[in-house]
Amino acid sequence: MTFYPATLQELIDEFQEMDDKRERLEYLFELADEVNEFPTSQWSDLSRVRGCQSEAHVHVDVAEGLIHFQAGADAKLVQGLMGVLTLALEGLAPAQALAIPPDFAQEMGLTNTLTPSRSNGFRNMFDKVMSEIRGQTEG
Amino acid sequence: MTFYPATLQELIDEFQEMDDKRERLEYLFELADEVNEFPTSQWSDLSRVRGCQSEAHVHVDVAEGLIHFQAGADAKLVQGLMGVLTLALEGLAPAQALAIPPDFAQEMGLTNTLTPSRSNGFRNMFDKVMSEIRGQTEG
Amino acid sequence: MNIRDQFPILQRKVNGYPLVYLDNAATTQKPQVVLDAMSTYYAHSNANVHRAVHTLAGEATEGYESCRTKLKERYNAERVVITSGTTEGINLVAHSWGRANLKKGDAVVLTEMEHHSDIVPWQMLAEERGVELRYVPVLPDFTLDMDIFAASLEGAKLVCVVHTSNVLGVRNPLESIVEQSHAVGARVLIDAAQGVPHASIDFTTFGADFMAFSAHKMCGPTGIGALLIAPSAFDEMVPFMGGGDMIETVTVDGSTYQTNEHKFEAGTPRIAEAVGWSAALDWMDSFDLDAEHARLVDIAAWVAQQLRDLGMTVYGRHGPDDAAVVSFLHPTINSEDMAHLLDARGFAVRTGHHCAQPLLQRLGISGTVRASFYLYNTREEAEAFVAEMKEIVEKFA
Amino acid sequence: MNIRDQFPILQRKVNGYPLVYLDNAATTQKPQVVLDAMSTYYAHSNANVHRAVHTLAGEATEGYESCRTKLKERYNAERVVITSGTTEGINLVAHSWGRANLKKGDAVVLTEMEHHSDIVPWQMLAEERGVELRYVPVLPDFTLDMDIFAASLEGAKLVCVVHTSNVLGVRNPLESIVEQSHAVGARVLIDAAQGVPHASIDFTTFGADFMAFSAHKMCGPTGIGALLIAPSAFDEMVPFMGGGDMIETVTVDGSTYQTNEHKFEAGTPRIAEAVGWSAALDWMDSFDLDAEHARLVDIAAWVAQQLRDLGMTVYGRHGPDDAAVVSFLHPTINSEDMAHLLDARGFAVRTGHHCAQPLLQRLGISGTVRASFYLYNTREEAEAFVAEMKEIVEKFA
Ligand SMILES: Cc1ncc(COP(=O)(O)O)c(C=O)c1O
Ligand SMILES: Cc1ncc(COP(=O)(O)O)c(C=O)c1O
Repeated sequence: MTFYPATLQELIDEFQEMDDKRERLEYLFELADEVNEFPTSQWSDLSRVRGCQSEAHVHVDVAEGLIHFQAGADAKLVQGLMGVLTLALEGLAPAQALAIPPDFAQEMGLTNTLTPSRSNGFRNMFDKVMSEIRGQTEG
Repeated sequence: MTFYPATLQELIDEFQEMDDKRERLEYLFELADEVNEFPTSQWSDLSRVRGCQSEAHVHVDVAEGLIHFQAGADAKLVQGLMGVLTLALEGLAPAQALAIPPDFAQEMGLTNTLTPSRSNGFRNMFDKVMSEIRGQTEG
Repeated sequence: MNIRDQFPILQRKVNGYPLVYLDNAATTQKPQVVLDAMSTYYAHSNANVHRAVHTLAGEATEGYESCRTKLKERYNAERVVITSGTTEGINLVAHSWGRANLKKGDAVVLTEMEHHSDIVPWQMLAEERGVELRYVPVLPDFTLDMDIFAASLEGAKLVCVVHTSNVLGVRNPLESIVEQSHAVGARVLIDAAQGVPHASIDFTTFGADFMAFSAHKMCGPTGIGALLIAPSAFDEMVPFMGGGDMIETVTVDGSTYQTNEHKFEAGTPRIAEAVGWSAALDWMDSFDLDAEHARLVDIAAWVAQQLRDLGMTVYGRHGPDDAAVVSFLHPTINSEDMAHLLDARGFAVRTGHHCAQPLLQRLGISGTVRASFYLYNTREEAEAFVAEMKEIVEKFA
Repeated sequence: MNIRDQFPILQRKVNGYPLVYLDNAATTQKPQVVLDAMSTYYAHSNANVHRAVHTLAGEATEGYESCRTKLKERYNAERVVITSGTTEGINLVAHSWGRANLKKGDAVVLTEMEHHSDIVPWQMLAEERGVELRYVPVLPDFTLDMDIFAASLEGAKLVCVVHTSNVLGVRNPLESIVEQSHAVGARVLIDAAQGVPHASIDFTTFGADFMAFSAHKMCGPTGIGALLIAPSAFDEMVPFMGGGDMIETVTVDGSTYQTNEHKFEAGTPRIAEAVGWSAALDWMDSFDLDAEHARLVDIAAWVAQQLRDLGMTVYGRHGPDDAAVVSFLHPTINSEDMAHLLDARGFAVRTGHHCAQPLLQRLGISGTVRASFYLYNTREEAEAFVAEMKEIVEKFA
């Protein structure tokens, strides 16, 4: 049994309760508002998440030992996924963040809501963010 | 209703009575003995029947208004098919021969006994013989 | 039997809602008779084709070749090569005809409306051989610039044109294109992937030299398609892939090739697929394709107008000869979001570049949402789709 | 469930007799689970793959890609390109690797034992590029002349060898061939069409650079196969066919390509076939392939001896690593006649050159009768076959 940060656990519970896909999508759309906007002017090849259909960019800062996560995307759904990551990571200590297992998306039911290639896209986003956190922590 | 030359009609009747494929094959093997041998020394590209797996050669002479048919092949089954043609054509007047419809093979049940490509081979043989008869009659 | 009852997949629910399948330009669904034909083949006659004497091999050969025969009859074509699909068909022309007949400086005329499958093979050939590619632009009314087309023909050896655009649904003026091309001695390849599902085509009368299409876009199985070839063009072609079945004799010093279509069908062919496609062709014969086409274009034109009324930009014109393909964009709702919202209610549409990036570049966009209709789609489905779109726009715009 | 009950075709009668299918080297039969997997795919999830967001497209993509994943795991290969079969796989190497890496004067080493599919593509390349072909002869004991092989390696850039001969059943000394070839810097292509059905192969440990095979020879559907590629060779390959799905971006000025296997899979892929093959691979996992192979070779060796006792010449040796393929000739009974007589009693065997004319030329014959055994064949069938052969010889010799 994995323990998730409280906000993430809440999110997972809430998401699991919905089984209508439309409801889940709408919920994700709402989560798009949680994202700290990463201005398009700063989008670059470095910030791009590979394997997403539409443009998706993420940016991580670890300042004073806490994670600050910014992101931006064309599609609201992708912004919603970024919202999930925001709720999961924003303000955490790197060690806490790095302890989150990648399959939380599966447990949450996110992967069921997405097609396999979008799931992959989310996984790529997660991996990219984690590796940046790792990089900035070790660096 | 088509009328066939007497020997051919007899052959058709006899063949139709058999429904075991092995029996039909053995019967065809026997018919191989009816063929007037076309010596391998005379086999040429001109005498070759196209579309047969194995070598198959035919030769037609119309002399004094009567057909003389010679043939030769590697496979006994093909020789048997040549035997069918021999019984059908040998000694006929060209006009009689040319009146034989090509689908007699179907009526006879020959085509069922052969795979489609062997049926095609037989059809090629029949067409080649008929066109030579026609050529020698008009010529 | 009601047509929809013949398609098992149409009984399916997606995310709790009945499937409304509007992704037909990508691939079509298969009636039960097609699945049955393939299963029966495998359960009864499966064998490798050609050259064998046993009963199963005979049946398999007959099954495979009967697909060719049906295609010859249906399209009035003398030469029909069985391929794995439109893409292989076009690549086959590029290799077998192109490499043997095009040299440095020769021009190939394409259009901006082409699917990637009718662009990339020519780009590869152009790079390898120094062949010049000329693209006919698409005008704001979604038709080809026929003036530039005419001007492009000088020195052209081949003209490649899509019968019907998979993005716009626009059917090109092929008769005129063939006539003008032949007047300058250029051969014509038609990418009919979106044409044959909707239109009855007499290839010989049509007069094109090559025509490629895929079974899976006309109720047939995946993995198979055909290339129709005019006899004079056929005679100019050299082999593409080498292997079993395409040869006459092989020695260590060299090989001679078959002279019929088998020359271009190396290896064990798509036997079960050919049997399935045959069944699909027979099944399609039970329809008045022209009448069905009229019905579908009517639906498409209606949907297009409804979407315009909802504030969408629609790319296409939906004339009587066009396909029932509706490509559109909403000014603020992202296409992918739209497709996800639709999917949540059982509607299957496609988003993205539809393998036609040059066309989209010309239109100044990077993708569209595309709803495409086929034989089993109903007016009621179209209405449900429009109602759903209305709800989405109201809620998410 | 008894294995034979899982194959619907084995319940069939041919010319009134139970089918005894001994043409497995040409193609194998399919268990019901494979037919069911394809029908279920078509009846439930059929859609075009990649790039779409709707549920069906997701399921189809997963179905297609899971075939690749299974092949990667089964053969321990990093790169698996889905092809239409062995023949396309080898042609893909000739085009994508050969044309990019072989120039005038380079040598390609083949063997006289190759199937036409592993000869003709190289002859075509040789003619086009001035590449030299060297054929390793076959000795009277039906093995490769390894001295000549070693001597052929100087200046060789590629060695193409059949894993197991489809005529002789002889399995070649691949480990030694790979080692010697790599020692001179030559890449190695293995035609494993007859190898994978019988042998478990770890491609990475094996060390070859390319390995091609077909699904239809291992209980999978027609129209699909795979090419395994070593990563370093993969990086040396340029695209073969152009079209949808293999590109990253297309503009009128040129295109960029995918960097993974999709680069070599232009157009709509063989989706249902991949789903069917996946099911076949799962099904085969339920067998101890090595044990089954031992059983079958044992049967083949026994049949071979019985045929020799009946006065036939048998071409092959039937050692423990060889395939259960028995090629033979009777001194007086014509092969085609033999096959017809056998077919009349339900036995399916193949006659002819088996797409290996150079081998037959070396053996001084133009064809053989070939009986080949697979998983569902029994000792009893072999005995019935021998009894039938006895009767034929007695009656027709
Ligand atoms: C040894 C060998 N190589 C290649 C092939 C060609 O396989 P396919 O016809 O499936 O492409 C075969 C089968 O006929 C074979 O036995
Ligand atoms: C116009 C057009 N051309 C070519 C193709 C390629 O067809 P396939 O993927 O079946 O080879 C398609 C379908 O995607 C198409 O719509």
